[in-house]
Amino acid sequence: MPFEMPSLIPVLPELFILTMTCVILVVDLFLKDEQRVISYGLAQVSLLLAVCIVYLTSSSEAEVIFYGSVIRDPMGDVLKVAVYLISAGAFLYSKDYLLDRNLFKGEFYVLGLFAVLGMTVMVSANGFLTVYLGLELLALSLYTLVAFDRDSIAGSEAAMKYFVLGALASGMLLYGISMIYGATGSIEFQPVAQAVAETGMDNMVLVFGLVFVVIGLAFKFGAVPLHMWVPDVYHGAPTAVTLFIGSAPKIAAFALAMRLLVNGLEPLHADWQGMLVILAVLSMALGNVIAIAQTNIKRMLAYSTISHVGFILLGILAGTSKGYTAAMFYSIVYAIMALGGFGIVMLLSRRGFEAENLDDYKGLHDRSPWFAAMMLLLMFSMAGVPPTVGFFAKMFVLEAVISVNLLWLALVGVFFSIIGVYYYLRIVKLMYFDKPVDNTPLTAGLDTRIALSVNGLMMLALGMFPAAILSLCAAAIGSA
Amino acid sequence: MFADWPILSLTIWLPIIGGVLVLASGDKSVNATRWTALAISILTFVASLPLYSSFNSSTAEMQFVERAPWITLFNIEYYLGIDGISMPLILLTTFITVFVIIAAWEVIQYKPASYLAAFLIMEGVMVGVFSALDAMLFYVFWEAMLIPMFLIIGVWGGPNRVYATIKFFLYTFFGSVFMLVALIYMYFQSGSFDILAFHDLKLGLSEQILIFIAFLLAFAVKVPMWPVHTWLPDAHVEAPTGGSVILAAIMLKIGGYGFLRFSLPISPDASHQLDWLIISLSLIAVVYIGFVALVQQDMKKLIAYSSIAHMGFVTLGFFIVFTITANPNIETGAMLGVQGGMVQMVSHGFISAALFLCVGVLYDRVHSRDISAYGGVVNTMPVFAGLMVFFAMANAGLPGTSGFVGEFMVILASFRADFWYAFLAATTLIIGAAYTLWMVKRVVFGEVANDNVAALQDISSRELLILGSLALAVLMLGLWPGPLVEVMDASIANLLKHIAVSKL
Amino acid sequence: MLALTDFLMLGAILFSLSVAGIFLNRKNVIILLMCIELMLLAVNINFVAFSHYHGDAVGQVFVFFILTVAAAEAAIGLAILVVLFRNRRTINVEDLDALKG
Amino acid sequence: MEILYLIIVLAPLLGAIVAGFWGAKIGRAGAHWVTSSGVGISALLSIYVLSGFISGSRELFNGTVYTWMVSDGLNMEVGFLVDRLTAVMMSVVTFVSFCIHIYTIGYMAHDEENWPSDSLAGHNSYQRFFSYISLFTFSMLMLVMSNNFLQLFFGWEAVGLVSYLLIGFWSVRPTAIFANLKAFLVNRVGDFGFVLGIAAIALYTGSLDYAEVFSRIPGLADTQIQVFGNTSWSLTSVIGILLFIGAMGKSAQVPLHVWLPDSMEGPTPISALIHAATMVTAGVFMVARMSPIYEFSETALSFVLVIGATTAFFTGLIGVVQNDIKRVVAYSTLSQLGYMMVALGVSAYAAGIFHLMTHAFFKALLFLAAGSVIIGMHHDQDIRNMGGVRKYMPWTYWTSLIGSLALIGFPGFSGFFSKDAIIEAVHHSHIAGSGYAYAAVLVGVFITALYSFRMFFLVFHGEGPRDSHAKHHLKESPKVVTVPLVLLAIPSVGIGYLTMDTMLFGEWFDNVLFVLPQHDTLAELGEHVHGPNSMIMHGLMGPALYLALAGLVVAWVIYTKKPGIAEIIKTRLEPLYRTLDKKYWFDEAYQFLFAGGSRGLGNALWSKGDRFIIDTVIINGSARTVGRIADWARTVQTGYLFHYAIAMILGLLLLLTWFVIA
Amino acid sequence: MTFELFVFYVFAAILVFAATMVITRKNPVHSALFLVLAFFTSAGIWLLAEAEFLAIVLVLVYVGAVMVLFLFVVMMLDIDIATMRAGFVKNLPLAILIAVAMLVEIFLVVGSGNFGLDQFAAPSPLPSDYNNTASLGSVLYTEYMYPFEIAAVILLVAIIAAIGLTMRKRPETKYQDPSKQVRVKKGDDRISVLKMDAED
Repeated sequence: MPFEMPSLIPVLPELFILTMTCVILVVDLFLKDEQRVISYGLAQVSLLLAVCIVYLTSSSEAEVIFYGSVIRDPMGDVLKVAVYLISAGAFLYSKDYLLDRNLFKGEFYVLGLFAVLGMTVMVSANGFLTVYLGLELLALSLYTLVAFDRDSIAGSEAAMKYFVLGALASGMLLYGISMIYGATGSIEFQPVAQAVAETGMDNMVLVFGLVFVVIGLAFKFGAVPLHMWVPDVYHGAPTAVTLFIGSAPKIAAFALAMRLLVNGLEPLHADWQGMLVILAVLSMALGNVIAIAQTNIKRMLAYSTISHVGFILLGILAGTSKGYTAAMFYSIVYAIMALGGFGIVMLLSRRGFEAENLDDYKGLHDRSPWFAAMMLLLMFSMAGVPPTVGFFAKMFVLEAVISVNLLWLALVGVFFSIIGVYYYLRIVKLMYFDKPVDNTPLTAGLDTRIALSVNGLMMLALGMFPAAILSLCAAAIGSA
Repeated sequence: MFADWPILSLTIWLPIIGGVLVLASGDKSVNATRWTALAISILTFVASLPLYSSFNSSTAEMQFVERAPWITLFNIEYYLGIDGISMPLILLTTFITVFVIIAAWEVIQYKPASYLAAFLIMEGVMVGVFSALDAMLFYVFWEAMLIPMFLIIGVWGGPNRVYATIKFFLYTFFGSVFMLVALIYMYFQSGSFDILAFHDLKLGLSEQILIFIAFLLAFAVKVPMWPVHTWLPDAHVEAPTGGSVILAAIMLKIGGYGFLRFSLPISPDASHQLDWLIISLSLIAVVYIGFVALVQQDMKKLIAYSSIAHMGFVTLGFFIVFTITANPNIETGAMLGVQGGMVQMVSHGFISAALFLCVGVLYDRVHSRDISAYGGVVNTMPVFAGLMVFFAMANAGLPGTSGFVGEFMVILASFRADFWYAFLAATTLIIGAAYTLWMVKRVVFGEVANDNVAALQDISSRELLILGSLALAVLMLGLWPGPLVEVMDASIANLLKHIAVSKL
Repeated sequence: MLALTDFLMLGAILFSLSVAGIFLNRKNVIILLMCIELMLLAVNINFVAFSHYHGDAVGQVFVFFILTVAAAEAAIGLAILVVLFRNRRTINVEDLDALKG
Repeated sequence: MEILYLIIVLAPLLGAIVAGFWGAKIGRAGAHWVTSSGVGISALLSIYVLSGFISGSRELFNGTVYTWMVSDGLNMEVGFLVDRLTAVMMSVVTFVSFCIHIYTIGYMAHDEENWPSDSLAGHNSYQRFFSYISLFTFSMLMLVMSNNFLQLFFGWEAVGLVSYLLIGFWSVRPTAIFANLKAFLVNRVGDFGFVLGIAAIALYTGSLDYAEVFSRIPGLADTQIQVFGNTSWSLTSVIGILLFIGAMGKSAQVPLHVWLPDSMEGPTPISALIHAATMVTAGVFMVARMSPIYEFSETALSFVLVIGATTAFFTGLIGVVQNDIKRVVAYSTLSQLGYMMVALGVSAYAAGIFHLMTHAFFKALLFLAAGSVIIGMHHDQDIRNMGGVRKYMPWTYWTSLIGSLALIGFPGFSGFFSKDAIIEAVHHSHIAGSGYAYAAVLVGVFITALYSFRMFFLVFHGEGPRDSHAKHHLKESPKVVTVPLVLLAIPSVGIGYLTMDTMLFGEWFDNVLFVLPQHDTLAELGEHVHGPNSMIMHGLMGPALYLALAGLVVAWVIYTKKPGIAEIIKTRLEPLYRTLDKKYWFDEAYQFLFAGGSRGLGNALWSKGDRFIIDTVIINGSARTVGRIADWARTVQTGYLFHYAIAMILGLLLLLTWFVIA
Repeated sequence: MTFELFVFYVFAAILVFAATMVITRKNPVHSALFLVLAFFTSAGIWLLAEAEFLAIVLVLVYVGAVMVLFLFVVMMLDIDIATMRAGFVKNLPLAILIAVAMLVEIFLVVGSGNFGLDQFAAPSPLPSDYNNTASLGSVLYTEYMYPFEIAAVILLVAIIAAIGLTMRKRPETKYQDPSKQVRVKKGDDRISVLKMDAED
């Protein structure tokens, strides 16, 4: 069999991250504890350089390489950049937190970067096998990160739950993939799509496989009823890890959905649309409702994530390029919002104290008006109140849903978002209307402060100029 | 000469940017902050004056139009413009805000910069609501209003402020999200968010009815109409004086404005079909709420309920149009109702603002809003008492004050629709006078009730300036409403012509 | 003759057994892990069978990777199990309820 | 535009503004000078205008001052219509008002004594009072000079406002502020009808201008409108009755009369000015002005007639048992207003206006005289405590006697002509209810004499005041008080004699008051009467005069000759006495029904409707429900791994079943 | 019934039996051993499907490494087996119900209707010179180079994770430091006398 070494340029970002991760792994061995900041710096530098590399090597044409394993397309590029930047943000926010808890180790960044690698592999996967491997790379890194604080009882319990359920989900996904392979004889997206289109949509085996695939996908998203891991993991994991899990992987999950459902199984749109409708409605309902009853902010944000996932799914299930654009916009925006939200949680935490309870937010307006304002913006953005960007995310999705004559679904969406507003308002209420219980000054580094400010103000800036990201997404999806 | 200037943008963004600056300047130099805020609000008012002076009242076309693409993918534009319906409301906004700023002068001690900033930002946003011609821009402004108001009530409000402000927010949010769905739906019908394009959209009856209901949810909550009004008394009672003023004077008007800008022209046939509903709710507002207002023990609650009753006239005036035009025996009359509703909105803006400021004056001194905590205020504050009686009379619709004009026009118009509409509406003459003057009797007149009242100081020159200016406005409008009515003529005539044509 | 459906049914039985196992074992996390191994085995049987009947190697390659990943997964799972045990002194599934609600 | 009319209207306004806003600066003297001269100018000019009409040199004026607004083709303007009716009204209003301004200087001289010493409201109360009465004059002029319904309503409400302010002038007195609220609200009930009437007019004639409306009314005479289901009513009747409801409020007709006696809580000058001479007659004026409308509806006329007759009789009866000097006069006013309405009801508009005019003079006189007594008695108003005042206050005594004689219709006095004209007009009328009205007004004459002279004898004759301290201080009031009394006494005696021929039967009101020939009772009467002397002769033949004299004699017997009789009658007719003393329980019934009822209704709507159903059940209830669901739903998240797995597998099964099998 | 079929059924029966045992044994060691049995039998079945390389890998990697790891952990974690069975019977019906439902639904799809011999004819046996290992190897390092590299990274992650999670220097562990012992001096280092007040 003739073998040609494919060009490595398109996978240069992944290669670069992998190389740098290994470098950090090795360098870290020789560092003393007080020099760990070097590992951190290297990780940040690699992420930022990776952004540059993506930018420099990008092209507007889709390119399939490695015998169909990998695809390099504009959507992938945008998503990758988003993943890199958001991960960098997550690393930035978590530095102080990790330092305070003796978790500031090289492994954190190594595993984090492996997770990033896994995400980017998923983002540019062109076949079920690549997707699966990317998924596992991400998942295994995350399992480990959740248990990263080895002395934390909650952390290990969360990791165990995450692991078992994750493994179960990937088992199901694999079962689905095997069926699709059986029905189409291929594991690459284009041939699969072609075969599906030929065999017709009412092929029972394909739909059967599709159900399993959707289940695996839904798990990754954390959509109801495969959401059960989300609150426990968000809650149990160290906040730095929660922040990481809560942000970038949502983008990866979106990529996963796009690759599997759109690139691979587009002809089965009618079927997976129905499934996503169920998942989306359940997610929006359950996520928003249960969040109300929470007293732990990480858990509350976990349920809020579930409800946001419902909205992302709405965009995807519309099945139009505008819908995909909307969902992409939503997932990126959501990742930014989650980053900021958990960033504030970490800002308030300090050595020996986790600002996890809602009551810890009382009187933040008195303690730090500026960061209270940032949190306010983040909360209103999550609630979807204009002029913050969260509103536009929701609106674009609703437009997509209405455009495919699913008006009732849009109504369900807005109805549950009304319920959702309540718990975001409650945070604002605590921050602004209550008197502080705890008057400890905030001790965050300048870098965190600036980053959080930028993060918060982005809610407003993007709200006024949503076209900045939207046009990128549109160009990436090809709907512009 | 100003017609081509971006005056609307200026009026929107000047206070918003100013507000952000005030916010950023913080509470370090409180006096400077106050003067800055005042300067900004006055500048904004001055900036908005050309909207009146250069307004061409002979045309129904949009004027001072500004148009630029905003989100091209969804065809959303930054599209501003005003006609005779929105222009008076914008001026009302910029006018009232000045007084709200002055009224906060010494009263607000806790984080004054944030307080003033919130009002300035809200001013810009409210002007945005009135001038937006792109539905999405409108919606953004519409919702953005909630945030500062939420904070104003929640941070500077009374003891039960949390319940009130969350109720306020959720109520209004609940109403408006369905409007959002309707707007998006229409976007797909027309291909853009241009409100004027929505007006010409052909829609089926069932579509129209759904759209109408979606709008109704949003506007009815804002107006507020019975039975979605219960947020208002709570919000008013808990809000600081300035918050109550803005809420009553301007935010309620946005609901009424919405009916004119959206419901009527977009879904005329549905409006026709369902006008009985709005009319009944309006009359319930007038009568039912009137009786409820009568028994209130809290002055602000009383005025809040009175606001609901007065806004009932607005919606009544708007929706009797169809009954009138359906009557072949009557050539004219529809316009009277709509114009009456508009005049009522403007007038209520002045009067309710003034009444809330009056309550604020008392509250600042005695720290109670209970009617029973007062009595015989006239003995210690004669000037204030005079003004309060004047505003109370205006609230009761005394001719010569602005409160009369709108009510009178609406009653005249509703008589054309049906004797009983007019009959029920006219009961406000009795009930309105009863609750307002009964309150005045218990608060202002009588012997000095207690030591608090005995210790009262009459209003300062600052307070006199505010109340006096408002009194002047109320009187001017009452004695000569002609100029106000004139600017709306063309636009309302055009609106009526538009809705007279069925879209089916 | 041995038909594809025979393999698939076998895989289905294994899959269902592993599901049942997850239901049944509320005491021991390790057995849960084993159930997952069973599930992967079911998947692998499917792949191998399909590969055989399609006459290409893709399925087998997939199985190869699944085996690899499963090994890694097992390693990490057991590592987490050890951490858990050190913290909690138990691997009883019913005791893992600190996080709920 | 005749600048003259503007000056007449604006001069009092200017005075009011100056005295009101700069009262503290210009001081007491400044205030009464500026207002009195303003009203004085108006009075002079009004009389000049009137003389112009008398001499025939002045033409009817109908012009617009400015356009208030135009909406929907409906012109709303402020403008003047000056004709003979207007001129009479203007003169009466400004003249009486001027007298009262003068009188007030004396009456209110020590007003600060009426206020608590530390009340700031009492500081400039003198100036404020002048401002109010000038403002009132302005409002009343706007009302009578209006050429359209809008401005009529303006004036209508403006006088109501001033009345409110003046009744509650002593705002520290609980009774005063109760009375002014009551007055305003009862008036509002009338205005409620009035506004609807105006709306009906605007709807069917498309105009608010008198001239235009009147020109279209004949064409609408047969128009029927449907108000209640299928019952159709005549349009003119509906309009007439609705407008008359307004008049009932303002002119205190049964059952909206309850505010007037209470309004005596205000200072006496305004009782005289507003609640006797001018404002309360606005209703009469209005109906007369609208004669082109009323003439087309016999139903409306009957309504006016019956209400008027009822008021005339029943409220007079109450006057017999009142002990407060001002209240006696107030009930007398009610009764006389009833007479005027009766006149209108039988289409004798001229008689109504004529009685309005004469009544204005003698009733103002009576009030001011009562005020004079009150000053002398140091603000004790109970007639049972008075007596023998004649000796101390001769001027007051004689003027009071003139007023009382005029009131009971003693031949030759002004009241005689007007009242006799009314009684005769009713006698000649054929309109439904005229029989009842005739009986009522006849018996009313007796009652009028009874209560008038009961009061007169109790106050001025008999022993001196019971309180020796009061007796000691009792003396004649100062000149500023007595001069107006004399000024008013003159027309009280003579105006009827001088003008009856022109006003009642002459051409004075031609083209101003419109009477259909079949209703023209006065013309019928006019055939028998030629000049005032003939009228007196005619009166000597009628029963009215003798009834009046009987009343006078009875009063003399009971209250001067045999004071014990009063007590005996009182105990013998206990139920009747109680009914009258309680004023037919109108106040109690209204208090219970309307004040209590609406508060009860309001409370029920508020606590049951707003707070319970809407807030507690729907709003908070749904929030609580969501909260409960949330609390329940979170228990699904048990924390147990196998439950999570089950959820996943169930989800899988669900989707499989739904999409593969189904 | 061909021999092939017979062998398949025998292996399948053992496999199902072993799998049932895995999920029902109370002792995790037994479960692990039955799982080993299951792997062996499925390796046999894979041989029937001509996947020789994978069959070997399954035995070598799975049985030889992974299962040993399992057993090792089971042994290491000292678990009280006696308490492990409570509630088993209670959950059995539901488990059976769900499993049967699942099975039925899968059977409906993978039954002979879709995957019978009519749809998928048995492939002709491969030529005797066919080398399963070689053919797999040749695609694995060319066509599947990218996945292969990722798999390597996954293994690396597993290594890092396992070490990172489990390797620890435990400060609470008591251990002797001989050099410290040697360097000890007389007096304060060996014994210290504390003065204490008498307790009353």
